[in-house]
Amino acid sequence: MQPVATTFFFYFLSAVTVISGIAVITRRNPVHSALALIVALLGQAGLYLMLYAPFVAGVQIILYAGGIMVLFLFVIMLVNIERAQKEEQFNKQWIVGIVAALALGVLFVLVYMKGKGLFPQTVAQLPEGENTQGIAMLLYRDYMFAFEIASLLLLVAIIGAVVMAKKRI
Amino acid sequence: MSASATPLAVEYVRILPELVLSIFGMAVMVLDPLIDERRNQRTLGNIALLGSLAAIIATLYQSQYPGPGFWNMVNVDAFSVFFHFLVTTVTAIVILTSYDYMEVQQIRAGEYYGLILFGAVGMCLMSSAVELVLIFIALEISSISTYILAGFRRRAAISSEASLKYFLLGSFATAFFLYGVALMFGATGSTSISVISQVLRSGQIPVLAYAGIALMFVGLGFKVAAAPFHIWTPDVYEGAPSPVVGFMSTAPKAAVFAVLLRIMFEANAPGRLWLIWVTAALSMTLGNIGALVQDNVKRLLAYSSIAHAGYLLVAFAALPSGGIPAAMFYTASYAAMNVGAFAVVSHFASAGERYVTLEDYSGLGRRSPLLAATLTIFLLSLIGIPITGGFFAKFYVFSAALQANLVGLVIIGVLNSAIGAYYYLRIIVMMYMREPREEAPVPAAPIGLRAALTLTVFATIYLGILPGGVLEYASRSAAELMRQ
Amino acid sequence: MVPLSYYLVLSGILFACGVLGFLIKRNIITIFMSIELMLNGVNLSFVAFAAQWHALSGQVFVFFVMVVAAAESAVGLAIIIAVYRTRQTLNVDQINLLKL
Amino acid sequence: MNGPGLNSIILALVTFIPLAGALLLLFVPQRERDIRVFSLVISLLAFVLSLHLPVHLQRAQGGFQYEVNIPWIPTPNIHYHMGVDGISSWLVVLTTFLTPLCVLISWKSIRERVKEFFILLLILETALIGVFVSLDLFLFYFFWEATLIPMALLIGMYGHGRRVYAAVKFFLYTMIASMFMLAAILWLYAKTGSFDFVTIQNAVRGGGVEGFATAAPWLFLGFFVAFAVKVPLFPLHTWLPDAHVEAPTAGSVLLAGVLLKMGTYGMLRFNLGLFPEQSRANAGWISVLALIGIIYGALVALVQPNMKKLIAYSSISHLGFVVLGIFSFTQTGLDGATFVMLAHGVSTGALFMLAGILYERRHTYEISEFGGLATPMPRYAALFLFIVLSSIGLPLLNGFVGEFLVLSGTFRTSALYGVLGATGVIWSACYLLWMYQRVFFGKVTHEINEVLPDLDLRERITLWPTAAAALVMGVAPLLWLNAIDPAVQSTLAPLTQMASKVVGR
Amino acid sequence: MPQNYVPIFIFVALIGVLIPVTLLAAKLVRPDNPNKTKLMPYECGIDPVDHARGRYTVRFYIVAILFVVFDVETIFLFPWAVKFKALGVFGLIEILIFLVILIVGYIWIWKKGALEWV
Repeated sequence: MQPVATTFFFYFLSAVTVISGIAVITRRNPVHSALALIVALLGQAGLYLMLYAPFVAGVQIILYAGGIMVLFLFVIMLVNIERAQKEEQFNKQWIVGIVAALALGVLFVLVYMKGKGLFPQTVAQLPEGENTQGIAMLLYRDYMFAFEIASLLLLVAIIGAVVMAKKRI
Repeated sequence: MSASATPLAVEYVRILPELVLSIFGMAVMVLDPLIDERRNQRTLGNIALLGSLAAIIATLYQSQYPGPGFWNMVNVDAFSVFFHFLVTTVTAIVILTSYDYMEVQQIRAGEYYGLILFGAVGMCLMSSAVELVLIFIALEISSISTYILAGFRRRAAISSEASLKYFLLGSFATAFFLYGVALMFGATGSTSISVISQVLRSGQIPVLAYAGIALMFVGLGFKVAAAPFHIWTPDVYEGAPSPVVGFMSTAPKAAVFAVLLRIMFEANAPGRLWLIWVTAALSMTLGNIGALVQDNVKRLLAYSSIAHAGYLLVAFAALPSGGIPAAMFYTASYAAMNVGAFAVVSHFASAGERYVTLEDYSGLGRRSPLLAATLTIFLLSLIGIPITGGFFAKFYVFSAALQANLVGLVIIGVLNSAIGAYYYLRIIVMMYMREPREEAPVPAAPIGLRAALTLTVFATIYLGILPGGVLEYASRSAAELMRQ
Repeated sequence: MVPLSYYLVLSGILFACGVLGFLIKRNIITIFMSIELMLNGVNLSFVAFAAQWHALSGQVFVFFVMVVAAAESAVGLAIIIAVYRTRQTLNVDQINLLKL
Repeated sequence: MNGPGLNSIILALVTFIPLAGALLLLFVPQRERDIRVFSLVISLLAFVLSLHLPVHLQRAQGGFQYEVNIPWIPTPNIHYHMGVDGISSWLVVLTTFLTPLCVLISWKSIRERVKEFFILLLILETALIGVFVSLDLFLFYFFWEATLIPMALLIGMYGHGRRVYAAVKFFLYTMIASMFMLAAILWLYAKTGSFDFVTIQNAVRGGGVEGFATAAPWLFLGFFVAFAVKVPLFPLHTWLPDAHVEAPTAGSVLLAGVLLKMGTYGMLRFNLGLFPEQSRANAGWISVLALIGIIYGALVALVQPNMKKLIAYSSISHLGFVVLGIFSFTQTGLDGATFVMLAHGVSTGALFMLAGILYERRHTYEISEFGGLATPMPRYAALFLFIVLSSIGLPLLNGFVGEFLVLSGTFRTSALYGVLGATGVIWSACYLLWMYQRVFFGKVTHEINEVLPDLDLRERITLWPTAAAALVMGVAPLLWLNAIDPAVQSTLAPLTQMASKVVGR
Repeated sequence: MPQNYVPIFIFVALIGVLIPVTLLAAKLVRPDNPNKTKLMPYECGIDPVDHARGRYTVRFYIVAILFVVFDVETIFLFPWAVKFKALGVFGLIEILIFLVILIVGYIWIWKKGALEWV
């Protein structure tokens, strides 16, 4: 059975992601850009689902949208944004920004044109039944050392955050 | 290496230094709130020092069991043992210098030592990891710990500003590095360097690999402060506490260069010559010109570290047989002289890092002759005067480049090191040939600093007089690296 | 079915958006958000390549990238608060004590 | 290697005794008298030992003697290779001869930081001797750089007025020029695989070095620029007057007496030794530069109000003679050049000592400040006249022998250069005698000059050896020329064959 | 697009429709004539001295960080829970090490006093 209208979902989700991505940059109020970012993250989670990566989509929603964006909103609340809004939004180097974005765009278009023949046209079916199980076996077997070191990374993050945030330690 | 479920006992030995460092780091961290106020600094410092010495011993012990570990994530060979030894010794020296820096600046924090040890774990791991995932996480650990360490002088506004700038540009660079890894993964289908090098050596190199390498180089270029991405270095080196700058300018730079060596040479990265040629020439010239106009010693040393990153990159442009040992020798000798120089700077700066400008250094030859003499030795080594390690480092790099007949690059390098002599000389002139501005004698060097300085001076002079041994070891590890 | 290269183009656009935001925005938190946007672009291309090579290792890598991004944002926002406490502003151009 | 025992270790002894002395000085207690006596003893010991070199030198044997060759660093295969031939043995003796005199001359003039002064002086002596004895290109470059730091510090810490400017200028001029020499040495090492002068010379002569023909002009220039700055040749000489005026007396004596000879020695040994056909090709414009140096130096010296600057410009013009002699590629020319090197070292060293003595009394070098000094200081005036005559080139004194040989050599290659060079002798007579007349003859112009004390015992002891050396070198030059002649013969050998090939005679 | 996600999409679509409709409907229906006094925030009679959005203290932020870090920790547990039988004892040791390291972090925070709600 051929899935009903996947291309529609792809265009819908990528449109959502790209528009909210641009909104993140252009909005004056940091809260608005934070919300736009959350929408972009959710759109991206949908794209992961389309690429047969349900576990990663789940983690994206829980961790990114749920964790990091909460942190962002907390910090935005902490910093009074009235003064921030009155200040001029774009600093002077917007020419540099445009040039850099164009350069990157040209690079990606070049890569895309050259690499066209490289990729199979359609995305092969992948049994996403045991996706998480597959990742689990990989994560706790082949990448075991990276997993242990990640705990150390979290420890450093805790220390760093508390040391910098508290007034007097 | 076991295909079975659990790794063999010998594989735990292959990550022994990292284990020792993290255990000691955690011990220091947990003990900090438990011990009472006053004695806390000294005891934590001692524990941290003990940890780094234990790590050095662990490295030596580990060097007898070369081979891959943990499903080919980590590979211990002469190359990684060299960098392990370098990083752990630099950590030990930095801990020695920051004993008294802490008391003088009244920064009361046990986490300082914990973060240095955790940073050292990240850097050691970077040199022995052969899997891009592990390299990425190790890079992150070392960067995050250096971001926090950079902002440790909490009362000074420029310190938190320095850590902010370092953080923003650092994570920007990590994103580029990641995008490079993604494209490399797309081109070769795996993230382990040995598989990548097989794919790249075998068939026609996919076009994605070129873009991947370029982006990875951009990302790592930020971390190593090579030219087009060096804007953050002067500000961060000025704002951060001096021992941290000594740590930041040598250990992570050496580890990132180890990763670059593996990626560029072991993975036989395609089309790398013009990329490195441009970056090396740019960073040498910008570093030197920038340093000419500085009057703050820390900013001056920041620009000089950009210039030295340029000299190091010259070794990358050379052939692997000559280039790798030259680069390894350069990181070792640069680490010795730079840590020493910043140790002396941290002592002269005294409370609140007041005396940092060139004028404050006038007449130092008279006020504290011993420290001024050691700083002169480090500066002479940075210039590249024969009996010091700096000379042989530049010598090997330039002769390696000459063998790959990159004559243009060598000429730029030679000219730059000539210009470089001028701004190092200004400090020596200030110290010896100017009258001291205020007569207050500089406090005598405490035990910790004295030990650190003797170590670094010995290393600089040893590399200057008998460099044969170290270079021999480096070329053996280079041969090993290239055989895979 | 949607060809894989479309995903790559999308991730390229997201990455370019992030870079643009990083360079032109003035408020530090928005700069930090554009870095998160860049990381998302990278994750998308990783998952796309993982699907193409049928290798789950790509998805594990994405998982680690997210973990690191979380740790980094925790630390980054702590630094932003430390800067805010000393300087009362989050405007990048005014934080210029460390000029040449 | 001629004979075991003393001969094999004599070079190591002579080079490193001053260094050992300097290190021992660190532990000598701070009393100034002991420091001065100790350094005097050390430098005299080095002098006595260095006398052994020319005495036991086998005249017949052309090559390097007392050779020591120990591998030092395996990887870029650097050897601790030292050896001496006729020319460099006498230059070593010149260095060890001048250093005790420097110690004596700065007995009273150096007041504070005495220990550092003598440590720097002894380290400088080691570096200078090292330059003349080392046969391994790397070792040569190492000592060449090592002379920079003590000399710069001496000028910078103990000089007068604008000493920092002069020290920095001195350091940078030499440092940047020697970078080119380093590049040339690197190239040679990259192609021949060794640093040893002898092996490189054979490889070059054998023609085995690939790509040598194309790179030779650049390599020649690389070496030549570094030596030209040291000589100093005309366009690159601006650092010398500043360095001399600001340097302390002992510093100027060593600077003029020995450091300048490092440049000419380098040209003789490396430029001629490694690139015979290049030196012949470039001989034209180099001789022109030397001639300009002679005449320009003399003319500028004529108008100098400051005595020390006058002597500095005189040494520029005398060194012009040396370069002229070297690039005349004739046996007599090269003999003369080496002899002028030795003679100039003795007489200009003495001139700077005399100026220093005057500075100790009146703390100024301005000639206008002095007038009619002959009446209060007769002995000083007599000695001053003797040295002036020797540096002008009065027959029976050392100046004449050297200049005569150089001019006769230059005449043989091209008469025009010979004539122009000869005018240099006249010019030197003019400015030195005119200066002497203004300072010593006539009645005493300033009243405080009347009461100036004459030479005391210590000053006499420092000056008499130089006067005696000047006389002996003038009367019996063969003592020196017998050693110099065979060495010059071996350096000239490739040039003469090449010349015969070219000219066919 | 695998079919078994269709229910999720229907759910999302429903939310997307329901919330804006309810808000819009209320807005259209209620009377709306604002004047200055009505818009002032009600502070039981005392006139307000500062704008509504007062500054949060840092304590909230520290709790937020710890939430994120331990959130990541639970996500690491999630795949382990799915396959812990296949991973066996070795998997258990792995997770224990992971948890011990983070508990060390927790003890440090606790002793540091970051959790006090002073």
